[in-house]
Amino acid sequence: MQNLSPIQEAILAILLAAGAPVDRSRLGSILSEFHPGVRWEAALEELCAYGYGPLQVLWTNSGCHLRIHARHSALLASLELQKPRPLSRAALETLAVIAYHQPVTRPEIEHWRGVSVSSGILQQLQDLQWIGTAGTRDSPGRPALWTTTPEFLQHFGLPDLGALPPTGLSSPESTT
Amino acid sequence: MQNLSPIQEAILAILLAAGAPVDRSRLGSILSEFHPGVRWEAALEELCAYGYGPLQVLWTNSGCHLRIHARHSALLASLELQKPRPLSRAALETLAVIAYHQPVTRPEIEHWRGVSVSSGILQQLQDLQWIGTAGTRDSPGRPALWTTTPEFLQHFGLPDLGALPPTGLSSPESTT
Amino acid sequence: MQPQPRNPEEPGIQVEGKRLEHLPEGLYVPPDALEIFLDRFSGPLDLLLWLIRRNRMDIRNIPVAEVTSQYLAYLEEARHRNLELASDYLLMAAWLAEIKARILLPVPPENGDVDVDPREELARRLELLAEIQGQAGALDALPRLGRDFWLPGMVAHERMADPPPNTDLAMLVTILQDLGRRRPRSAVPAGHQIASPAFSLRQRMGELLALCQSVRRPLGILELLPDRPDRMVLGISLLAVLELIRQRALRLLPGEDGNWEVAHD
Repeated sequence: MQNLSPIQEAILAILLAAGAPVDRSRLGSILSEFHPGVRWEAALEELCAYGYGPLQVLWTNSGCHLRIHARHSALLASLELQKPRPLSRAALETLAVIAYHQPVTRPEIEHWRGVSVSSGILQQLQDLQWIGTAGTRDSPGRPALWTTTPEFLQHFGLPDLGALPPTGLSSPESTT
Repeated sequence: MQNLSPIQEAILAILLAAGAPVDRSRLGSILSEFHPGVRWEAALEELCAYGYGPLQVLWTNSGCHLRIHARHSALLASLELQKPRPLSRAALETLAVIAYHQPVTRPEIEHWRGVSVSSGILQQLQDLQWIGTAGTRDSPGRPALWTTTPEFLQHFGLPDLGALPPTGLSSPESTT
Repeated sequence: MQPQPRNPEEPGIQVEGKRLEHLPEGLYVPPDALEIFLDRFSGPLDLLLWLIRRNRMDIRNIPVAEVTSQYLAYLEEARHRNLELASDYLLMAAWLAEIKARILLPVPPENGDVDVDPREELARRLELLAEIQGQAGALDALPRLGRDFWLPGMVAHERMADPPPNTDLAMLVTILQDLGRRRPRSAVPAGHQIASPAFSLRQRMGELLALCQSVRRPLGILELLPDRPDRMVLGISLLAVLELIRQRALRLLPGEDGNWEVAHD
């Protein structure tokens, strides 16, 4: 996209300054305050469709945000900014149980994996801000319920949980 | 600036991803690796001169970095959801003492309030441009004399200090 | 995802210099690699699942006796090498033994209940793990932020001043009235009065200036104080130093040990 309309420039300014997804209602309220009567949705749609230079505009369920186009990936990899560490098998499995079966308790994760879950793994995933607790299961001991966070979706480039890749395995009915 | 050359897009991608100033040698080494033979300095100069949409490209001592053009400041201020915060009780007391008993020294404010006045409070009121110093008291240590400012009068809609509402405290036996 | 130990069917495998003609079916692990090998399993169920896949067994029709003996062989090997095994591995061994016993000695069906295959629960657990491993693999294949794609960092902008706080004059009046009630006061002091005829500020300033002029080298703060100063002397001395600096009679210099020193020009 070559020419930005004033409202498109405003949208990009907001998304660049926010540095995080901005939800539709917030975006709408700011834009209609500063550009009353302008159809910002159409302007945003156009930005989503064409991007702007190296920027892509995307919607996820936590809001609208920017991404740098994948055509620059090789260039940016050579920048050697902080690279994510590879995940251990145990961490990956634990994350998979939480991501695909949330909300789950720690005993449920252990049941799925057939091995006790070390606190270190849950801590590691929490430190990465990928998982968090959301209430407790109403069962003895009231175990905490683990869920993934918006940061998890962002890190793996997923718009929402529905976009988790299918695994091709038929899921047997869980009887936990 | 409307059209980006590939090298300019690369420069923006790097600056966007870095999220921090990138120094000239690092920028140069990455760009000449991916775009050998292209005169990146000239391309960057053009970006610095014209910006790109809401983005400005700037040089500082620590390197090249991006900034959102000041024309969007008002819009972005509303993004931060700045609600006017109420003044703390301590700040209000300090302001009241200065307004009604000016000029006063800090020890005098402390005397009126019965507690010490933190520098933070005086700084906060100074940042609001509501108070300032006007000379010093000719006593040991030469303490500064605090007064309210014209901005204080303007903010509270007062023509002059004489228009401050009466407190009923001028006579000792008066209680409200 | 699955660990890929060396293929036992591979011809010409040598262990500790001896050529092995017959490899234990589905069991062979290079001895030195056992520790690493066990580390690669996320748990006993994972080891079991690997054994089953390795033997191309049907998860729904597990030859329990065979799997159990292979599983126990691993545990025995690990114990032999004093490897620390998580208790989960021993629990699994006990469970396998129980299933084996129930197959050998089937419980007679009571009241026409359908006899449940004791392997059912094991198969279900293995399927759950297989599902999780598939999902973990799918997650692992996803692009990752900072490795495969990048987000723009937050771009700075010129910040507008904060809006002024919500305060009105009535509030100031109320506050002041509260203060008046809290502390009915006599006259406000004109400033701090330091009543110490023996040790006035002006006198102390003179003494300090004379001292600095006479020694002709920078003096540390402690050197400027008289022996065993009380709080009043300390306070006045510091005031005197500051006043002399303010009047530019003394200069403040950074000392060698990070402390401040003063000197007369």
